[in-house]
This record gives sequence, C-alpha cells and structure tokens, in this order.
Amino acid sequence: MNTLAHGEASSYRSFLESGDRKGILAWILSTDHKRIGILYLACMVSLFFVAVIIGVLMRIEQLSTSHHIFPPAIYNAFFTVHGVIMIFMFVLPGASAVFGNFFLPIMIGARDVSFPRLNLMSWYFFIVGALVVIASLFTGDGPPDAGWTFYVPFSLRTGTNIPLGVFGVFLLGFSSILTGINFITTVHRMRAPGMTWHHMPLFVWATYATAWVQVLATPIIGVTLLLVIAERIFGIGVFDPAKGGDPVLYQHLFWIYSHPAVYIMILPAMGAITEVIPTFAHRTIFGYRAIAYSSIGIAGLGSLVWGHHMFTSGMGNAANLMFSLFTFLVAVPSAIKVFNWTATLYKGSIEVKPPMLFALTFVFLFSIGGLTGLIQGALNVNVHLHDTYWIVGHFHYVMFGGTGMGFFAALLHWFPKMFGKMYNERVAAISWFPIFIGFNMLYGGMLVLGYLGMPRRYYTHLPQYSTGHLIASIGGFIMAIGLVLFFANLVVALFKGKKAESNPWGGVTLEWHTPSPPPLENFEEIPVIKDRPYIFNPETAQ
Amino acid sequence: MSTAPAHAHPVHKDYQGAKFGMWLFLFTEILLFGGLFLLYSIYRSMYPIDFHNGGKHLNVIIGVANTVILLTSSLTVAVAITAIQKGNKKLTLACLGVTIVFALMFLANKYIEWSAEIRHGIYPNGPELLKMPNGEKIFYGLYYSMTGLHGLHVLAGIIALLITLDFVRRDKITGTDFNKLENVGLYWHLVDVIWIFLLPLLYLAA
Amino acid sequence: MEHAEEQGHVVPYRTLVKVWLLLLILTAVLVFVSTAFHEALSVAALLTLTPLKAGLVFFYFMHLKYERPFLKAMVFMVLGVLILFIGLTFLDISYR
Amino acid sequence: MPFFQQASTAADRVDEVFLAITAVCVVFLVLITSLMVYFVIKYNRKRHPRGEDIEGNTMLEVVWTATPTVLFLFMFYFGWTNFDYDRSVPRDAMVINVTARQWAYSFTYPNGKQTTQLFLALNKPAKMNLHSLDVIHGFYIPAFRIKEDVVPGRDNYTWFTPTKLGSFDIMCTVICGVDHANMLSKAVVVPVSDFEKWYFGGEDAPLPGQADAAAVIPLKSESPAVAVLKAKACETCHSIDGSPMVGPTFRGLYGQKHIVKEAGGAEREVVVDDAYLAKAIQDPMVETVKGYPPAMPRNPLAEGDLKQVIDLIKSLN
Repeated sequence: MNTLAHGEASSYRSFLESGDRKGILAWILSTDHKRIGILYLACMVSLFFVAVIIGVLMRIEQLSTSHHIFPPAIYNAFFTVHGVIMIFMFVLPGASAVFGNFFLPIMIGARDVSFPRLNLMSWYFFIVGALVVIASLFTGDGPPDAGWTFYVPFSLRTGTNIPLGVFGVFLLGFSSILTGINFITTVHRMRAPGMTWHHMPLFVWATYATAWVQVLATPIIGVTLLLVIAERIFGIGVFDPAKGGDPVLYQHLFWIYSHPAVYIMILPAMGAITEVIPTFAHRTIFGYRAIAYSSIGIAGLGSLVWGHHMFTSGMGNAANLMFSLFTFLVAVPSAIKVFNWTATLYKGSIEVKPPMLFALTFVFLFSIGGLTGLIQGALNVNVHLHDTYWIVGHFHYVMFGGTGMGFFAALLHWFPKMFGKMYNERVAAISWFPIFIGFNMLYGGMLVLGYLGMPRRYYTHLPQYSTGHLIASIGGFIMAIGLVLFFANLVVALFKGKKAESNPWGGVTLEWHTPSPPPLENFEEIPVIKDRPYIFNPETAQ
Repeated sequence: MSTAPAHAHPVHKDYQGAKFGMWLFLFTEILLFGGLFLLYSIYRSMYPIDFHNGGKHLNVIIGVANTVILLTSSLTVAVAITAIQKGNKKLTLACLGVTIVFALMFLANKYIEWSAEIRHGIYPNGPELLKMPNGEKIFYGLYYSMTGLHGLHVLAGIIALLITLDFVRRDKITGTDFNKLENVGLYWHLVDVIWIFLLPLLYLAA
Repeated sequence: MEHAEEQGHVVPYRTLVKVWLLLLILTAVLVFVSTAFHEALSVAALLTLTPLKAGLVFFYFMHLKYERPFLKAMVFMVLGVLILFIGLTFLDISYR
Repeated sequence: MPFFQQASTAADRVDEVFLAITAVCVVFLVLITSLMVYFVIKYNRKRHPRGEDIEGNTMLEVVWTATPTVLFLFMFYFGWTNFDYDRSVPRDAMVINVTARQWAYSFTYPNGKQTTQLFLALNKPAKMNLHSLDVIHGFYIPAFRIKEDVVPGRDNYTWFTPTKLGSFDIMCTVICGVDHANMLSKAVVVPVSDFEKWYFGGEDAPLPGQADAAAVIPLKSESPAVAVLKAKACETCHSIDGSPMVGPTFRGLYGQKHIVKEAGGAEREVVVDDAYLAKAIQDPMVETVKGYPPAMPRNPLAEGDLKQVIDLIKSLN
C-alpha cells in the first residue's frame, strides 16, 4: 500500500528547499503550484485580518446609538471594503486557490497544473487587483461606499472612488477565470494512469465543478463592471434611469455571477471537508457518487437561482416563482451532502482532532446557514427578511460558518503536509471555543435582529435593537480573540513547530504518499492508480 | 488506495490540453459578450421602435464591408493553419500578413464610422444623442460598448497575430508544432463570430 | 492517458474556400432580406442565418467538426447556459 | 411589546410560514447534530478501534433525496401562495403615492394632501405607489412585514391592511448614501373616524394620532422657507439650529470661509455669499466642500424658493 511513502528513508529535497532562485524571487517568480498556493495563502490570511479588523470596528460603532466613533461616510466605506475583501479576496478564491493549487495536482498524481505560467499570472492578477482595491480607498474623492454589490444608480451618483474599486474587482475576476481554466484542463489532461473520474478524490470533484462555474459565470460580472466604469467615465446610459436604463437589469447581471459565486465559495470547502471526515473517521466516504454528482448538481442548479436576491425589486411574477422554486431545489444536493457526511461517521473509528473538530463545526454551522436559506427562500417571508440583518446573519453562517470553517479545517488538515511542521493541537482545540461561541452570539444575534426588522448597512440603529447589537458585538470580540489565537498557533508552528511526519493523520489519498513537505516534482515516479480512493479498511469494504 | 510506480513519462507538450484551455478561454469570451447580448435583447424588447430608428442612422455599407473583411480574414487564418500543416511556410506567412492587413482595414473603417458619428454629436452625453428618446440613447450606449469592446479584441488579435507571424518566421512554429498558431486562429475566428452577431443586431436592426 | 494524439485534422483549402463563399452568400441574403422585406421576415432571417454563419465558422474554420464529442458538447452547453441566462431574465421583463 | 409586533394582515401570514418552516428546520438540525454527536461518542477510536468501509446504501440515498425534495416543495408552495396575497391589491385600497429621495419619504394622498408621515385608517387596505427621485431605496415597515424597493424609472407598489392602532417604524433598506440609516419615518394607524376627520377636514385639519406622533410638526405653522427645506428634504442633512449633521449647518453659515474642491481636484477658498449659495444649492457637485462627504443630490429649487432659502440662511447669523 505505502509503496510511495519514502519520506523516511530516501534523502530528498522538499519544494521549499528546491529551485534556482533565492529569497523573495524564489516565490514571486515560481511557477510551482505548491509555492503559488502558499503565496495565495499568505496574501489571503493578511487580507482576512484586515477585513476582520474592519468588522470589529463596525461592531464597536454599533455598541452605542448616541456616541459615534466613525462618521456615516466612513462606516459606509467600512462595510463596502469589508465585503469586497472578504468576498472577492478571501472566501471566493480561498479554498480553491490555496488548497486547489497545492493539492489538486498532487491528488490526481500530476507534477503540476496544465499551465504553470498562467497559474503565476493568475496570482499576479489577484495581487494587483487587491492593491487596486486598496488604492481606491486612499485616492479620488473618498473610499467606495456603495456596498460590495455596487448597485446602480447609487454607485453611479455617489462622488466616491467607485471606478477604481470596481476595476480592482474586475482584475480579481480575471484571476479567478484563469485559475478555473487551469484546473479544468488539469483535471482533464493531467490525471495519472488509472486515475479515472471515479477514482478521483472528492476534493478534486468539488474543485472541478467550481472551476466550471468560475469560467462560465465570471465573465458576466466582468462585462457588468466594465459597463459601470464606462457609465461613470463616458455616461453610456445603459444602467442610468435618467437615460432610460433599467437599474434592475444591473441587479440581474450582477447576481447571474454573484449567486453562482456563492457556490464557487462553498464547493471547494465542502470538498475539503469530504477529505477531512473520512480521514478522521478512519473509514471510507459514504456515498462517493452522491457527493461527487451533487457537486455538479449544485454548480448547475446554483446558476439558475440568482433572482432570489431580487424578490422585492419589482421583478415579474413568473420570475419570482421560478427563482423561488429553483432556490428550494438547489437545497437538495446540499442536504444530500450533509446526510452523507453524517453517515460517514457511522461505524467509523473516530478521532476528534482539531481538523475534525472544525469539520464537524462546518457541518453544524453550514446546516444552520442552509436551513435559514430555506426560510428566506419562501417568497413572502423573503419580503420581510430581505436586506435586513437576517440576511447578514444567514450569509455569514454560510460563508464564514461554511467556507471559513472549511478553510480552517483544511488548513489544520494539510498544514503539516504543506510546511512539514506540526502545530500545537491543544492550542488549536482551545481556539475553537471562542470562535464557536463568539460566532453563534454574533451571527445568531444578527438573525434575531433581522427578524425584528433591523435593516443592514445602517451606521447606527434604533433603540429597540440595542440589546441585540450588544450581544452580537460581544460575540464578535470573543470570536476575534479566537481567530488571533488560531492563526498565532500556526505562525508559531511555522517557525518552532516539530517536524511533521509524512502522514500524521493516517490519510490514504495521494498527497499522504508524498513526504512532508512534498518534493518539487511531487512524485519520483508518476503513480499508477488501481483502485477507488478512501479505502481505509480493505477487509470490510464491500 | 493501491498504487504502483509506472514508467516515468518524458515531459512533453500537451497539445490537446493547450487547445482545450484555449476553448475554455473562448467560452469566457462568449459569455463576456453574452452579457452585452443579454442587455441588448432585453432593451430591444423594451424599446423596439427606438432601436429600429437607432439602427437607421448607422452606415450599413461600412457594417457589411467590415463583415466581408472579417470573414475573409478568417479564411486567411484558416488557410494559414492548413498551410503550416502541409509545411508551406511561405503561404502561412503570406496569409498571416494578409490577415493583419484586413484587421487594420477593419479598424480603419471603425475609425471612420465612429468619427462621423461623433462629428454629428451622437456619442454618450453628446448634444444630439441627449435630444433623442431614451431608447436611442440606450441603443447608442450599447452600440459604443459592443463595438468598442469588439474593437479592443481586434486590437489584441492584431498583436497576437504579429507575434505569431514572428514565431513562424523564426521557425518557432512549424508543421509539427503549430499549437500557438492554432490557438491564435481560434481566437481570431471567435472575434469574427461575434461580429457576425453584431452586424444584424446593430446595423440591420432598422 | 493517450499522449500520442494527432495534432489535428488537416482541412483542405478547397473546403475552406467553399465555406468562405457560403458565408459571403449568407451575408448577402441576410442584408437583402432585412432591407427589402417586412420586419418579421428579417427577424426570422436574423435568427436563422446568423447562427448558421456562426456554426459554419465554428465547425470548419475552428475545426470543431473534427474535435472530440466532449468539446462539441461543451460548446453547446455554453451556448445553452447563455440562452438560459437570457431566457430567465426575460421571464422577469415579460411578466412585470 | 415591540418584539414580534404583528400589525397587518400580511404579518400573520409571514409569521405563520416562518414558524412552520423554522419548525421543520429545527427538527432537521437537531436530528443531524444529535446523530453526529452520537456517532462521535459511540464510534470513538477508543471504543471502536477499527472502522468499517460501508460504501453507501442506495435505499438511504433515495429516501434522503426524496424526503427533503417533497418537504422543500411544500415550503415553496406556502411561500408562493402567501406571496401572491402580498401582490394582489384589493380594489377598495386607498392609493397613496410614496416619494423617496435622499434621505426622506413623503406621502401624497388622493386628495392632494402631502405629509412626511404615513397616516392610515385602521383595517382599511392601502396601496403604496413607490417612486424614487434619485437612487434605489427600500420601503420597509417591519411591523407590517412588507417591503418593496423604490426603483427610479419604475412603478413598484406594495399594499397592506393595518390591524393595530399605534405608530410603526418606516425604514429604508437599500444603501442610498451617507444618511441611509436616518431615512426613517412613521406609519401612524388611527381609528377610521379620526382618519376621516383629518382627511376630509380641509387644509388646516390637525394631524391625527398626535399622541402617538408627538414629533409631528404641522407644516402650515412654519415659515415658507422652512417648508421648502422640509419639502426638498434639505433638513435631513442640514440643521438650522447648529447641530452637526451630514452637511454643514445653516446657523452662522453666511459669510463663513470654506475650502471647496473643484471637479478637477483643485482646492480654493470661497466666502459664503448669495452667489455662492445659489450655485451650491442648484448644482451641488460642481464644487464640494472640504470636510464633508460629496453626497448632496441635485435637487434644484424654483427661483422664488431659492431666494427665500437664501434669506433664511442669512437670517440665521
């Protein structure tokens, strides 16, 4: 079985020690998929903390209705920037660009992605896009304040620096497209001999489905954002009601991309969870095909539900009906995944180590996110809940409770493999408590506030919502402490951690057959795959 | 999972993969323009008469001339690929050169057309356009965005074709290794296909 | 996985020229119909001839005819997705 | 009690569907969570050192695909039928025109009466025709469970039948600029007799429900200039008593020196005089005042109104 686990015996050089260049150039000019994955990781975690700090500042502002620390214009910029960074620079590329880049080629037995230079270019688009967005905060007539959705006509009329911010997002979209093209081609062309579609690990399936959504949906937002820029500079009029344009069409185009984008965010995280759960349950995944095909189902159906962001926009009734119907149908494949993950625990041999703890938390929090989605998917309830804190709470359960926790679980799961260092498992488990408790106070509180009628994007609130805001803010502070502890633990491990074994958790997919960290070429020889993945106990396999 | 070492493959180019990647890129281009086509079809259904009148002002002759130019340039690129497959380097070079000339002619026509309209005050926020009904403002907004974005693609195509031409000249693209030429060809044909749709939507809408 | 696949089909010059002529003829018909006849007919011509022209370019100039069935299916899938996007948006506009 | 206030016929329907779906969701969540916890304990590595590779169970897959599908379709059905109710306006509804602008609502009744608060008769259906003068706003009354976006260039509507006396918050839910959070008003529901007394009572009739809405100042008793400020919603950003708001206060403004930024980005100093005020009011974005957000909507005044407003600002020194 472990013919390739040669880390202990043969002398090898890991990808971190290989390469012709030294210092920073070894990183920013590297076309190695593993280095690029780590580049993404470093940028994303830094940007994540910028957005977390902004989030904490917003929670501080909401502590009082009479004392305002920040003027409304700054608060509006806060939630815009928080949204843009979190959505476009963390959760959207997150699991796909970091773990997809690092592990997708290894998991299918390839030496690299199909287009390594394009892969590096994609990272450059990402970093330049991020820098442009950040530059938009400090140039022009003030930071963008239209929310991350940039709804027209407000984004056309406001005096702030929308065009530059929007251009930055356009570049980030380009990065996403190039990554998607790369992953699809890699999965089609680079699989090792015997790695048939049904022998692929489920993380690869999820990343593959995601890549298709990236390729097909992102151009729509690209052209939409270009039109917003053209509207601001030339006044072409296609979105300007003063010239006969229809602002609701902007919303259609925006959500044609941005709803599938939610699935771009969640699918790779689901894929990562699907790796973590069988590894720590020490048994095969339950319902391999159901999980694989439901990824495709989510990607497909998820592209047809964008209208549920627009139930109160005065959309035609036929559209309201169809979009609500599709919204309920897209919940089915998600439900299938949750059931299969739960069933995978049955008759396993479960160890609740930190990655598993976060993976199970993912299932719990994502379930709340999905179920609140059903509640607001019902048309008449949506009329009440739309644009309130309920929505804010819901999408944080999905994006942070889902993608975020999935990202954390994947990071804990693969950290020893990526860096060859082991973190302190006890500290990682301790950091879970403040994150979990704070999370539910913050976003659970938001759900309640929303049902009571607290609209989103208010720099202050009416007095009847003060208690709810106080609880949410305290939860936010508790969670922030947990996040700092979580990442501090990993940073310490990076420099002072024990050396990690090649397979610390007893995983069976290909990446655990390479030494930690993997060598530059991943494999000395390309493996030949004879069997399906996730066979932990061959004697009991059906 | 059972694995066993296989014989190591020598690293070599994956032509099918490169072409597949190019097709994926073309898909994104189709959807990029698809967003504009979506806007066009919706606004046309909202303002049918204004769109009809808007199309009347456009110069059909230039539109059709540009269609013929692009179709022919598509032919020359296709011939260039067949020629390189057959090892006819001279014909390949000639065809690519002709394609670039056609592309420049296309842009020249576009320049003549746009500047005539701009002289007449028909451009976004232009004095004449502001006097027109809303539907025509939208029509011209879309006209400038669609042909403008398409023009940028033609410009990018010219640069790509020039680089390819140089590669063929220096034998970096040969009868056994012509994937780059093929991919540039695919891109150029797509630019042509988009224009095939723009012609009836904008010029023949009247 | 097959690595020794052929690099592509060689399309004869004759076929390419024929397709080019056909494209020019279709363009002429399109222009003629849309200027000389009633609007309904010209819309019908637009909706049939234009995709036909695009199809010719795709199938012969872009060698789609000689590609694997998977790629053909993907091209149609992409066009289907675009049509679905437009159709669902029309569902809003037509029943407001 | 302000929590879970139900004050319209639609509110009961929304809460019914909400509670029904929430109940199903809670059952699902409890089921999944307790199963996970149970498995984690029962099949812990210590108790169960070897796992079993159970690949799947077609029967189970079918059941847990079909069950949620059916349940979800029911949820969809209830949401849809009740939404249909939200969109079907009764014939006898009173039609009130709602005008939204940055950052205020105003309401126009069929007989021409204009208010900044929404007065409603108990148990009488009312239809809101929603119009925006600038950007998208979201007309929202949480206690009525209704909301509809106010989209410029479009004729959106919503309707409701209030079922409780009292005054309820009206809010804006679509980000519309710096003072989005203060784009508030009240829906004041009064008995039919009180409403009719005001509605048919001529121009000077006192507003109904004064006890509930102490803040309401009758328009008629104000100077014409203040009425203009209210009608054009200037007072949502500019105070006349010196208190700080989004824009500069009018108190003491005349004769001050300001740094303004021209469109190109160049800065220069201006003295606030008649000519400057006229320009800044009629075309606010040509030059913006340093230290304040560039957020003032273009909302030109008639010649006479402009003079009155400038005179008012002068008088505030």
